[in-house]
Amino acid sequence: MKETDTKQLEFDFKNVQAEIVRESSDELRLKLGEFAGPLDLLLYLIRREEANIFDIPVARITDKYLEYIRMMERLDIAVAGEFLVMAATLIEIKSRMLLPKEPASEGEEEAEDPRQELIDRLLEHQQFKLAAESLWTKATVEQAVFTRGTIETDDNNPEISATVFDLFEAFQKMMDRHREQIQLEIHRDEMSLAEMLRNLRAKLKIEKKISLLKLFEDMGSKRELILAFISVLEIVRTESVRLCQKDTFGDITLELVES
Amino acid sequence: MSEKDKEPSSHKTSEPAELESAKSRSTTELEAVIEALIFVSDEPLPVRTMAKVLDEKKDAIVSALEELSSEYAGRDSGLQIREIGGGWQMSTRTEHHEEVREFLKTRPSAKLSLASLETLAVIAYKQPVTIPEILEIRGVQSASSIKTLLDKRLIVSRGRKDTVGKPMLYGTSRDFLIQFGLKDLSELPSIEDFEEFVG
Amino acid sequence: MSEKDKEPSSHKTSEPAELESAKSRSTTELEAVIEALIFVSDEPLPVRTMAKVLDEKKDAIVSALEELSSEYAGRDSGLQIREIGGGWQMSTRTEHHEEVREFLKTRPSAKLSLASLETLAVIAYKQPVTIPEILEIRGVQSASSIKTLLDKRLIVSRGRKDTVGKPMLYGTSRDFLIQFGLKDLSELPSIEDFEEFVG
Repeated sequence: MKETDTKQLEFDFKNVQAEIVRESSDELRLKLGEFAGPLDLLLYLIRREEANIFDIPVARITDKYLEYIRMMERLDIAVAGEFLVMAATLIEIKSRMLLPKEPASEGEEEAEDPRQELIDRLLEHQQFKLAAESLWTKATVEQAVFTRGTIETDDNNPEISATVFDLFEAFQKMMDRHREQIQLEIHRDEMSLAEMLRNLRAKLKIEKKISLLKLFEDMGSKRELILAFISVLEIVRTESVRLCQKDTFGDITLELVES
Repeated sequence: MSEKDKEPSSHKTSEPAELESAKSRSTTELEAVIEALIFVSDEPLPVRTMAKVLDEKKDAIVSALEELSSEYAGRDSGLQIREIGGGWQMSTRTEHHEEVREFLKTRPSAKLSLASLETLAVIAYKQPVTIPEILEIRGVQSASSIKTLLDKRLIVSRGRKDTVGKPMLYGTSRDFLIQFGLKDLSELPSIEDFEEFVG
Repeated sequence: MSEKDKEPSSHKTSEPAELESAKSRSTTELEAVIEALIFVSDEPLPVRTMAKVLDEKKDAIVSALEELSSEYAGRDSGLQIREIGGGWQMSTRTEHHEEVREFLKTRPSAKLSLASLETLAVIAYKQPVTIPEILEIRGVQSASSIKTLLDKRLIVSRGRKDTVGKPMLYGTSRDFLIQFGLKDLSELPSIEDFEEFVG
């Protein structure tokens, strides 16, 4: 069961990684994911280079990292301070790696790997990313659970905890819903050309004279407006009508010519 | 009953009963999902609504409801499922009302259901208003909310509208003003009052 | 209405028999009344509240709850009774979420961004924790995530740390437990469990 739950609400956690995506033909965007900081970028690079997190090839990863930062700058993406701090750290580690290893003197512990602190941070960070993922799964499952609707059992207590603001909010939401519904209905009720033509003919028969300005103004959508315009042209072409315009740029009326 | 007439004819004629139920629920599953719907509903839930949401026949819904209801009665539950006000509702059994009341007293005050709050909002802002007009705005039946609001004396009837069917008009009561801390209706918040919060 | 208010208290004081009978509930009766209380409660209901309202021992309440909960699970109900956020709650089972959502016309509520989730994970496992400590683990500023989490009441401030600058400490809230379906913090998988996946 859980499986279908997650399927329904899924967004692919594993794939939200730092990557360059081509958003559209003219826009290359660096998609780092909202959460991605320098540690995420490093983890991504390590994974992409198929490197071992416990034995990071610092020189190679540093180069890739800097390449990324430069690309961000080229793409005019504000590079957050944290990325630059990490760049400095990487360069420092890289240079320390290049130094000849001091031979460990008697009784001393082996000199610490300059990468160790970074490795620890990456591991901890990775852990919390997985913890976040597990939280996400939990929340997803929990979103499939509903508690009961409000009940009004408390007959003895005429007091209610709603305020005028609750009332207002309920009203606003309802009106929004109402509006949405009406718009939906308008959408569904959109006329065909045949209907528009039929309506216009009927209207002309009754009113004898139609103001085009008024007619076009009454149209609910661009599509209806176009249909109305085509219908007028069609009527002018096929029936005994005339178009009158009293003033230049004035209103045009469509008039039935009595035969 | 006209229910059967409304059933999509394609269902009726083309496929055997087994295949036809789109969701192919077992009786137990149907009862379970109906139980869930009644539970989350703010108001007594009409059979027609369940049939629509679940894409099942009304007959199937009704027999599942009856089964469910008698199951609740049979297992000495603290709850009951019963038909009330044109719909099905889950509620506590009268046996436990004393304890329930005792418990509810520990809470500050009863909440209005969203349904009732919405209905009250429409009446407050559009009064005097008829039930069909409320239906038009809310998009759902409000009969049981109207009853609740009348019981709580938050609304009163204000005569009848002079149109077809002479429907009853409703408006808010003096108690409404008192409970919501308003001097008069002009004190109801308007859109303008909220614009400053948005910015 | 005022008469009814007085009713319960007069019962209480004058008739001790009432109290006695309350205590001598059978197991079935206790389960039933607990079921009723959990049903009417707006929030997960703590054992201690039930014990107090029903004048029963906590042990009795707990074993009735466990019985009730497994009874619900056993009879393929559309509902479940479980412990969450320090109390007991009745809710629908995940199996029916599609139908319930369809009926309530709701969409899954807006998810937390990954940034906020990550911040929440750090707070959940390291609480009480300061913003600089979160920054250290995440490697990025978390101010806007903190704000989101506070707005959603998933985290609360837990005083200030007694170090330089006296930074604010943060921890998770009861709402966090409820929204993530946890009894208490000990139900979070241990952070060490996530180690083996590294690499």
